[in-house]
Amino acid sequence: MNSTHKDDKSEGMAGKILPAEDGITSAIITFLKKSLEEKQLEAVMIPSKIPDTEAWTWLLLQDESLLASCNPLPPVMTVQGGKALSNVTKHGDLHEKVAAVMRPCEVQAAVELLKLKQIDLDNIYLISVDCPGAMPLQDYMADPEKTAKAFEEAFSTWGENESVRPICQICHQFSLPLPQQSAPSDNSPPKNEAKFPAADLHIGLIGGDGTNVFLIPATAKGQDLLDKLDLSAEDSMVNWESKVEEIRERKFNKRKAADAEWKAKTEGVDNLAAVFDDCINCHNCKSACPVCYCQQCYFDSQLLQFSPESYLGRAEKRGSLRFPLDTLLFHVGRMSHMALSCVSCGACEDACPMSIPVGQVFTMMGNKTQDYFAYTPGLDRNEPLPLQIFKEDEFGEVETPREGAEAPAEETEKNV
Amino acid sequence: MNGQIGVYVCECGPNIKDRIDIDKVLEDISSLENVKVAKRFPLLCSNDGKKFLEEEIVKEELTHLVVAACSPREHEQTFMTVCKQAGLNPYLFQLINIREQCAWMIPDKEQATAKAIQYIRAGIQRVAFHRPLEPKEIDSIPDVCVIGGGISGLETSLSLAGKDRRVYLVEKTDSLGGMAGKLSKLLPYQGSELSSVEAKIKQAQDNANIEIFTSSEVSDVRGFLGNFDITISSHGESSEARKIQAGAVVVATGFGLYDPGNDSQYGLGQIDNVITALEFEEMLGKDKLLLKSGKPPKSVALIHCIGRKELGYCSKVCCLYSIKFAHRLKDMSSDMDVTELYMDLCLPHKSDQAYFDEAKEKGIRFIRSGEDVFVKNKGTQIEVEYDRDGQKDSITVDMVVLAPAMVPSEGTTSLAEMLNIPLDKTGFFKEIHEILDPISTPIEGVYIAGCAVGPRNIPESIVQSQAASGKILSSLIPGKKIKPEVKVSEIREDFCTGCQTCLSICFYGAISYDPIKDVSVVNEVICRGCGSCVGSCPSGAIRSKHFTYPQLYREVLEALR
Amino acid sequence: MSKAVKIQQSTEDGLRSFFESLLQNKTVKGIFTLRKTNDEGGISYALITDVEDLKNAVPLYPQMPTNAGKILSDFTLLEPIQEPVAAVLRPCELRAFTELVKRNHGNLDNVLLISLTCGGVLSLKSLRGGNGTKDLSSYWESVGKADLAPDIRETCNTCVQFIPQNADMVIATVGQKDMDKECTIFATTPKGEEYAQAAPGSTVSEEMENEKTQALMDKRSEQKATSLETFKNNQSGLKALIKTFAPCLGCHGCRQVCPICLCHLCDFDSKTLEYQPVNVRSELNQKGGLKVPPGNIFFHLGRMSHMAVSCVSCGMCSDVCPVNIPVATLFSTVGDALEKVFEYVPGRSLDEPVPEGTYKEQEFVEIGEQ
Amino acid sequence: MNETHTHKPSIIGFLCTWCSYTGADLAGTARMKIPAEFRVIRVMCSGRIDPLFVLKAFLKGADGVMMMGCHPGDCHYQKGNYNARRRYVTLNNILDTLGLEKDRVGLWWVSASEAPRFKQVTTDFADTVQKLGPNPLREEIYL
Repeated sequence: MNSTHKDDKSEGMAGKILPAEDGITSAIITFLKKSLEEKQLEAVMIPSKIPDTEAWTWLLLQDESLLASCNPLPPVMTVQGGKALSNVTKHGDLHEKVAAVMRPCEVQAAVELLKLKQIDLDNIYLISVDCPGAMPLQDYMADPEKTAKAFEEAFSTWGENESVRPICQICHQFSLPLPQQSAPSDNSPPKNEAKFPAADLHIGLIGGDGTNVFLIPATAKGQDLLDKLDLSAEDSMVNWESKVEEIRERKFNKRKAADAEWKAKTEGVDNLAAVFDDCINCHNCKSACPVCYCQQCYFDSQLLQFSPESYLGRAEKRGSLRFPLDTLLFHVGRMSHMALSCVSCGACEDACPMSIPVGQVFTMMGNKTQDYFAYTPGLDRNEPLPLQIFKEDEFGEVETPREGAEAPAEETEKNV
Repeated sequence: MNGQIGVYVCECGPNIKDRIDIDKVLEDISSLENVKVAKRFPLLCSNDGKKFLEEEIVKEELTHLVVAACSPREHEQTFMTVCKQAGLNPYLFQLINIREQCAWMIPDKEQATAKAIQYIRAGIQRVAFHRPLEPKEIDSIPDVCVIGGGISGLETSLSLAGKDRRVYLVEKTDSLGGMAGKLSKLLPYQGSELSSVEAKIKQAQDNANIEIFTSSEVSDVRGFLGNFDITISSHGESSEARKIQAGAVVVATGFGLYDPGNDSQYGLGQIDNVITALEFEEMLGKDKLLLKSGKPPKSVALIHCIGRKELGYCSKVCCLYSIKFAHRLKDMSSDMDVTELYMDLCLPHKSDQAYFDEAKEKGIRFIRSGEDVFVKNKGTQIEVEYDRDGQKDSITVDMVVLAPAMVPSEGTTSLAEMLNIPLDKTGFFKEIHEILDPISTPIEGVYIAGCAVGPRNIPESIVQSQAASGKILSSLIPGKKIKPEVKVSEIREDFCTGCQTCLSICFYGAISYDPIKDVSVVNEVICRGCGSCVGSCPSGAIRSKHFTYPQLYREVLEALR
Repeated sequence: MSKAVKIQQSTEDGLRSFFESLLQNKTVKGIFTLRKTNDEGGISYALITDVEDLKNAVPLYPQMPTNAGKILSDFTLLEPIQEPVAAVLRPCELRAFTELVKRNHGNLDNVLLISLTCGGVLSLKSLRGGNGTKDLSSYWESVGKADLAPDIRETCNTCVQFIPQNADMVIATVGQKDMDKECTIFATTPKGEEYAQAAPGSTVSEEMENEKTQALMDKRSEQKATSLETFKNNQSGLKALIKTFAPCLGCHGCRQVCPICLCHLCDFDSKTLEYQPVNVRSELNQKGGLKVPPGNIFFHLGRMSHMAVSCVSCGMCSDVCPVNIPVATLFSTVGDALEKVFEYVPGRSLDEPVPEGTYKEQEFVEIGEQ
Repeated sequence: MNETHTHKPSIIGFLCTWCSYTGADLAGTARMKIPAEFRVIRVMCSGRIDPLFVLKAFLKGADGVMMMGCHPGDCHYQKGNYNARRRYVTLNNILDTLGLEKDRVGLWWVSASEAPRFKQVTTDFADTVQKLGPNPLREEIYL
């Protein structure tokens, strides 16, 4: 798939500025509308509110009039955008130029899925938007109006306020995802060099004071789209850039702190078990996770069935045996399957009926393993997965990162 | 899918040409994805047409073939054969019915054309999802198990054994011959039938190809055409069950007799000298026709149609044998007073009428009675009350002989369940078609013959037995393999949860449960491909070949375009 | 009148000592019941084999973390239990287990089925995140008075099948005002009576279904009628359906926890039903727009067509839904309709064949002939 | 963009090949006029008609869906149509309970010789569908 794209490092940070008198949303919508009208795009995938409800969903649309109910940044993340896009393209190209307007973590997920052959981006224009975070889904379900209001303030703080999801509060990839050449073990935030950036086009809002929207092309595709639409002349993105880096630094440190905190909280089997104590095995986290793409999850398969006698045996060892069985095994096992590709989107936490901080724990684990491989999921399309043998994991053997490390190391050589 | 589909529209003389704008059709579909070529031809089912298609398939290197012509019921086979000859798997072909259900249904040419286009588009979409299917071949056992040692069973066994087939003949009672064996003479036919029934028994016993099991019953049947596993258990406590294998089963379990004792109106068992036809036969056999008093009767009444009203069918044979009785009585003593009371006379065979006229000449009285006949004590004699054209009337006689109707023989129901074949309203075995296929059952390899199917006389039973033998001889040829249905169901083990709903759905018992794998398994030889199981599977684990979800779903999509 | 044992302890302690004697006399190998997982009110089912561990058993805790029928089915899926095990299930869980056994997904051998007259349970969400320590006295008070317990789940509020069928033993809770002093366990089968002898109490004979349970029955029926009314008014038509399922994430958690959904690979998660690009395009062209992921309503209606006829109205689906869709209300209402049509009550008896696996030639004869 | 204006009614008929499909053929042979919007999908037995097909067709916007099979007792596969009947009843009750225009889905027995009946039921159903108007699901985006 990548072959269709030329390797094109974008020159510095140039882009175009859209005036946004009527607010950033309408500015973005107008931009998309224009692209549709001028046939530069044939369809757009973007969040939309379902009429007569407070519910948000993804809408793939050709009919511009449908854009009226759309908003690139709804207060909540319902289905993870990467997952949604994969759902309609995994069996092949749509043969239509489709723009997918998503939050950065959703774009990252899409790129991870591309590496896992679960999505077809040939005719897709990935457009990321500066993300103020998202509100906890449960809060929104409980009181949409109040939560939507609270979401407004996130635009001033860019996710540094308390009301957005904890995982968003510590997200340093709230803007165009940047690659990390070296593992960010120190406290310096990553620099901006993507061999092949995740998004084709990024929509910057930060530093625009709500009156300006930055359109930043990241690939030839994105550049091409901008060129074809006659917009303002090249503009400097410096306001955006500086502000982003400033926030990124703060949030990056927050994240380090949070990770350390969670590491402490989950040290040792007992502590980890305690975190998942309320788990009822609904596997909603797995279903909501964009990078858990397996048709049949190993942990839902019949492979873990044993005879009553063996259960009784296990019970007698400890005095009692908890049911459903293996909840912890499920979480740890799932971790080992996808932690390297975890994009810290928090979809799992939103979907958990028992409000287990599953997202925060997973993102902590994710970071650890990702740092270990100096890998950032979904950032550079050409950066191969550290565990190219990922898929074999379906058949059960849960590897510790070390064992896995060597094997893929060579493989990655081949693929680069 | 990047296949090369060839689409060919048949003009079918004027039938399609005049009612559908074929050029428009071709124009529309030739642009479609995967369509290599789209052409028209005057008459594809003609020899030229077939030759043309065959050449096209080869020339165009087609991977799939779509023919738009008449109903699949007409020419699906024809074109599948063409595919075979052209080296294309015949299941990579789809016949679109644009004649019966398009050209002939829609007078408006434009509408008809639009619909034809839609059908053909659907066919193209569908065929792209077709998978090549290969017919299976399985060995068959030519041996046959015949259930019932009556005249039908004997005849079947003999005609099969005559062709060197091994026959297992299972008889419930301790002797062969059945009802026919109990009869004394079968006038008007010449010669003592007794001897010839005995002759058949003897032939059977002497025939090395026939293994006879008397006082035995079939206790279990499993399997399918060509491969039945059958258990025969004997009544004798000593001997244990015997397991045999056979390629076909013939049910010739004969009939039982309606019990007139049911209705007090006939006085059977209550009034002396009221007897059934069978008891009468035995007396004749022993040449001891006497009343309880020990004296021979001077007057006898023969009452037909006992149970016809209750059962709702005519037993066909009673009239003739009652007339036979009358003849015999007259022959014994010419001054014997003989009366026949009947509702309707049933005399279907060429020699019957003469036999009846002869009886009348001998002075035998025939009275057409109403449905209700009452037999009453009258001193030492018996009074038979009946109504005649609405008038009550009666006669007084020494002896009354009742001709009871034929009923299904005992154990018919359980045997039907064992063989999984249906019974009809009368309780006899049900033919696939009473007129056109009178000896076949829904289960391939299981045939029914003789009175097991309903009242028959001996010649009819013989004919049926020979017919059944013929069917078997032509379908089960030693060394020749059987080709079972190809479009059967298959189960995807990874989807199956072993809930066994499909087992209860499958009428043919083609699905079994594998406790080791905890999945259901289709026996593709028994499966007839109806697909009922597919709709019953919540896991979507069952796929019915050539009618899979994607294939049918393509059609739905196109239909809604 | 049926036999019952009365233990002069609070119902919960009474049960514990009953279980204790069962374990000590080795009459059962283990007790399957609710158990505390921590001191913050975490609850899960557990198979308890050690008398010591019984102190953590909370058989009556008004919460349903999983449908126990589903768990017992997993427990006995591969082969029957060899040595006796006692299992405490709520009536709907028992019905679920019965349905599963009928589908070859579980085995009753050597299971002592203990159920209870059920006052309903509180929603998982109300107890999650360690709120589980909340004070339950008001709940037990109203159960004792055979009242509708406060903030129990909607499904329980409208449940009229709270008196268990085909259990061996039944723990009396509904209308038992003295639960803090005494524990009443009915023995409803010979098997139950046999085991009851192990209970440290006196045998009496009482009506399991009494004016108290009837009182609750009436209140519940009323609730059910009202909710059906509301349903009729609000849940009719396409728009309403879309509205109801609008927030659906497609996580299929409802299916995952549904005891009747026994498929390990669901048809609706399989490749078979996934959208091919051609479908996406055709719908896009046809409608101008398309919800992504598509097929949401199809999933719910399809699942309904598969299992609603066996829905035991346990409410797990609603409970687990992260966006609070009243899934259970829809499914059990449809279930009730089908119940009438097929005269089939899910989980009522092992002898009734599952409707989708059978038919009667003389039913619905008018259909198809019009 | 939407095809509302060009909307032609569409009726999908799932026909068992032995009775109903043959009956339909016969209707054609007899040159009976059958509603043009009627589209046949041939299956081996009415028992093969998976409720999901009907549901899918319905949700895809078919204005009407007809299930057709042999009369009870005449099923080529003995009992398939009894299963079909139960499945239809289930689906029908689901649609009914949720108020989803159940009249758009129906089941009819049509034997191989009943061409007139085939014409009758298809024509009648076409009228019913006409009265019901276009299936709103055809235009519905948020399914």
